[in-house]
Amino acid sequence: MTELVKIILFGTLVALFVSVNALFLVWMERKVSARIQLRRGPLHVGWEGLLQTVADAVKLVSKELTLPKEGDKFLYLLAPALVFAPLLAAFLVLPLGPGLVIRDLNVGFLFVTSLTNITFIGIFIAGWSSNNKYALLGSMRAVAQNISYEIPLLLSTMGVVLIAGTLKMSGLVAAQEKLWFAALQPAAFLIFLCASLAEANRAPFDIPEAESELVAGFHTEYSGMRFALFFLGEYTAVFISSAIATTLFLGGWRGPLLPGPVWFLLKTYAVVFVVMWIRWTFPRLRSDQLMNFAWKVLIPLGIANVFLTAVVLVFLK
Amino acid sequence: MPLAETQEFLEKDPKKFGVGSEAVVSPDRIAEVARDYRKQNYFLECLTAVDFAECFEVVYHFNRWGASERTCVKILVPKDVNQAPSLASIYKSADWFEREIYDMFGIIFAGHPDLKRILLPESAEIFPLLKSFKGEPKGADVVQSLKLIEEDARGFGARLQGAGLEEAPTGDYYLNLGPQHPSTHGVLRVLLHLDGERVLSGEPIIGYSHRHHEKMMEIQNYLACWPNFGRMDYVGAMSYNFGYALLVEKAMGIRPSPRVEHIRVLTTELNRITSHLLWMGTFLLDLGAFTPFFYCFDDREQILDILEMATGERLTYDYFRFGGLDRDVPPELVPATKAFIPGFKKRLKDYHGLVTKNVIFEKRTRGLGVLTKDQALSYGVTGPALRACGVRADLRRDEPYSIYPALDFDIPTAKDGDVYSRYLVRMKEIEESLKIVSQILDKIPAGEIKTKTPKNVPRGEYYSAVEAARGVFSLYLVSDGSLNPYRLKARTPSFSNLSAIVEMLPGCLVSDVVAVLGSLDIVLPEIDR
Amino acid sequence: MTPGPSLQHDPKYLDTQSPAPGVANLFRVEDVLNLARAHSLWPLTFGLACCAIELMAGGASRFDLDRFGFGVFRPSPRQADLMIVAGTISRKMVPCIKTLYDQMPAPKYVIALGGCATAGGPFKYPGQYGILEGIDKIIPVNVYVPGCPPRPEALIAGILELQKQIKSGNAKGVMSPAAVDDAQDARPAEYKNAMSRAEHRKLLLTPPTPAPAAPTQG
Amino acid sequence: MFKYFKEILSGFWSLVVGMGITLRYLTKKPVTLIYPKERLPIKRFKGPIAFVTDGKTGDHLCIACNACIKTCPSRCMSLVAQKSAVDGKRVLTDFKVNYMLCSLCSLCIDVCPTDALKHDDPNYDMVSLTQKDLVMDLLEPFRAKGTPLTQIPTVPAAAVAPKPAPPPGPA
Repeated sequence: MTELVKIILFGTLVALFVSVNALFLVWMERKVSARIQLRRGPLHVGWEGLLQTVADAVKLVSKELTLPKEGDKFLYLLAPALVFAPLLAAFLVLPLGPGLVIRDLNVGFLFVTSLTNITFIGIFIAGWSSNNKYALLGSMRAVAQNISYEIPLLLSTMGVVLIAGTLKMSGLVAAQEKLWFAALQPAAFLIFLCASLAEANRAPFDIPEAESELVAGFHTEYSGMRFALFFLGEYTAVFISSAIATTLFLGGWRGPLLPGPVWFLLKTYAVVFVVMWIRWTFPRLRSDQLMNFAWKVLIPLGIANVFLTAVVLVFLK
Repeated sequence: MPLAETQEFLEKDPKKFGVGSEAVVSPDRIAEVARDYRKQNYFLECLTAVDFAECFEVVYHFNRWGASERTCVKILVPKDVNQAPSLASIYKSADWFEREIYDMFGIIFAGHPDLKRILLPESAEIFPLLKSFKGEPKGADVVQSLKLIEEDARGFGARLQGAGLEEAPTGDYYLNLGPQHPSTHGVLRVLLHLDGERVLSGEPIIGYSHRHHEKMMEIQNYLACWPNFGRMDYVGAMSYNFGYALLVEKAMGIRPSPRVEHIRVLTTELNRITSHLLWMGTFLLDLGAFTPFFYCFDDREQILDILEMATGERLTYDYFRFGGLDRDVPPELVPATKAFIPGFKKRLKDYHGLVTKNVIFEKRTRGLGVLTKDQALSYGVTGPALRACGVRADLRRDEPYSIYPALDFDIPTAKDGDVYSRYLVRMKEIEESLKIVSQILDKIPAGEIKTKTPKNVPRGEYYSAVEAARGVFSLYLVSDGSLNPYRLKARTPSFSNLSAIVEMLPGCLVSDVVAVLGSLDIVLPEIDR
Repeated sequence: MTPGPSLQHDPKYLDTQSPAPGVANLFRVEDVLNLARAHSLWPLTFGLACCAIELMAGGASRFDLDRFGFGVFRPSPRQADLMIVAGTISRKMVPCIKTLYDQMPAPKYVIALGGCATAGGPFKYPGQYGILEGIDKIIPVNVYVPGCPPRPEALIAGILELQKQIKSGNAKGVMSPAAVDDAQDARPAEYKNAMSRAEHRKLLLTPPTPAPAAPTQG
Repeated sequence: MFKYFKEILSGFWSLVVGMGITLRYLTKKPVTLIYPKERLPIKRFKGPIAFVTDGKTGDHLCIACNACIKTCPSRCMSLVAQKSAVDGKRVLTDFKVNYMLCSLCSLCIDVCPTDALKHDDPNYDMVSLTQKDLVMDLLEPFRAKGTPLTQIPTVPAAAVAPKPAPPPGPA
């Protein structure tokens, strides 16, 4: 019984956090981009435009929902949920603070990466079922990209896992008591950052929804709330990737003075800021260059990193 | 074939008429003449037609890169024959020019690969530039347009089938880029034949922004044509003002005062910078970099402030007048410009750091959309796109007008002819224009800004060309001595530049299509007129 | 857009003609929704001619449409709320605009930016063959922003006007199939007749050339 | 091998440089104009066409000579003049500018013999909910003020109004 209450409680909390967090992130993104671009960004709706994204969300809910006549309706309706649900589940294992984790699985890290990676199935289904050439092109790109970048993503973390000797998220945090893994494994950190950008379809790797090429990519045909779910999904994915980066490389919730969850959120938002900063600085890569980058740069470097780490660990023993 | 032996051969004064000689050849020999010119590295600058009572005159203007040596060759097409030989196999640029003439006059070009409407919808039944076309009855536009909604929808499917373009089960397919697409810079439609993401061929379909400039100018007096030149190429409108002013001033034989000349060059060069900045911003937007767009627009706003001081407008300038200007510049313009320049130079450095040297940008643009010199000649490509192929051709030097000969500036070139070269050339052109601006600022003499001018242009045929931001903008005027132009053809640079994209697209990916399209710097209303 | 412009009644195309969503017809809820809609107008990335540049300038740093929440330009009509018709509507483009409008989900709003989109602008003359004289002939328009081109400030003022309209709950666009009576004595167009080429050549080549007309102010 | 790493490093460095530039801009002051609150000082912008007000009489300067109407490229102006019942001179009774068609080219201002027209600079951000509001009556402010010129009685049978030429026949 208590178990059920706990599940419902945590479920509601996570859902609430996800929505508020996504709204905040969208606002933050718009503010950061605006300041980089010498603008003010949202300003007139609420204090500094804080309510802007709320207005956007309410509006999106109230919009008409369109349905492509020749598309696969069942899959079309399923896709947004398929993108969003795994991301919600990923919150299960994020260690927000000492002992503050819903389920500290002993394969926690594998669990979270595998969950974030299956979102591309939802993206592919969205593109396929829309019966739109731009959407299909976008979803094809998403599949190619996700399959390629899963490898460097996992490779880059292998070094960390080797040092920590555990896949448990709390164990990974605990292993960074003295030194962050970002300092021990700088190359791995950069590779992870690149790969997680690609996994979350963020610029400069945002080719599945490349606005200037594919109109709106895989969600070209989605309107209203369904589109909002993709939007929500994108920002939640960014948050989760940043949270993983924090846990793995930046010492998780560890920090002086402030309580754990605060440190955790601070660090995560700092990573999110970097992600945004990258987005608003660079042009987009081309799809074949994206693959080249993964296979010819990230994967060899990742393998080299794992190899070096292993050698050093053997010698230290 | 020596032209001097042909009928009606005339030596003309290039300073007044814009052409060195003029000749009429018989239609069956024009291909021979054109082949001759092609061998001597002339390009087909302009091809147009004029409707006379007894025949059509099809007018060819050939010109050379480097010091201009323009010649005009005409053929006479009797109304009952209504057919002329096509030059599309000799000059690729003739392809679109001939389609335009067919569209506007109904002249059939024998041997043309694909003679169909280019600017008007395919269901149109009119040939608007014929003198016998006296306009459509009032209210026709709504009915016509609503009819078009149905026809165009049906027409598209029919055209796919008619041209054998059905989607085959082999995996290749067709994709419409535009007319509403974030990266077509307006309302261009590119029909892409794709295999996966690889482009097999691409065909630009234009005319979605056709605004009947040429017919409009025929029914207006010379003065009333000014707004048209502010709106043809709204991004670099000052050069278009310049072109029209030069044409009419040459024909009337008037010279503006030095003050006017200086202000004209000053505003034109500032406008050229804004045009290049706008191009750069939108081009990078196509490549997925958002932020440079905002920096470019920030700089552009500052220049627009200066131009607004002078002209009172931000975009569609109607600033020049025959022999003068609309209004004088205020005294605060010079200090404002001087204050702007140092900050802008710093900003240019940031652009180089943010874009030019960026590894992603280089990878995306190097070796992409290569245009060879020969293709450029054949397609009549001009402007920065041509200079990126390594050709030092710029009418400000080759056919000096106004005070350009007295100014010190370079013509930047690059050698690869790819997207990156085009970017580099434009960036350097911004610096050169800035150089011109800073030279003029201190030297604007005092003087009158208005001149008394005659109301009409003496009977004759005049040609005038200027270097606009996108390439050679030229005007061909047939005057019958009355208050209105009899025929005023605007040869716009992007029209020819865009037609060359057919050569650059095959083998690209969809992402590259956008980059190539962006690198050409097209302005749709200028192409469609 | 998928292949080619399509018809609103094309049975094969996407169904866009469903009525406005019946999420809630309660008075208060509708008010809240309108408030949200008014502050979150996402325009369609879509430019036709000159005015589109001023539209871009409106989105750029100095004027920054994003301050009001109007800066989210969506390239897909499915996600847009506001169609800013910026520029001259050529007849070839009419079907595309109509299709785009139909593809936008309700509630949707239209701003006619500039003289051309309002009534044909400087390109209107008696007997013109190329343009549509005002977008309100095919789709309902909420706000007209005149000017050639209007300044970005005028665009912002236009959107703010639309915002007011939406908040008050009656953002009904107007269609005016018939043009407003323009000038009382619109000058007729002086269409010329074809001149004889032989005569033209003769006059051209015979000296002396005709004397220039009396000078006037240019 | 060396080249491979060099390329990666130089590429990486170029990205760092780019991020440095955007970070620098992040700390700069935005250039945004908070428009409805702040306005640019507009002095020479061409706003809609309006009548110049004579400093002495407070009246307009139009003599109804039709020069602007003949010149206007967009055919957006129209005027009606009637004979004065007092001295038989032409009196302006109606002057309309269809702002929807105007291209703001200032040609009418150029040709005006009495300099009666000007650009209404501050009125640059007008918007309208209907088309009718955009056909602007230039005499309206003078009528409202009741200036002398608007009060001259006129001969009702407006014989002097320019006759519209017959419309062109259909092609």
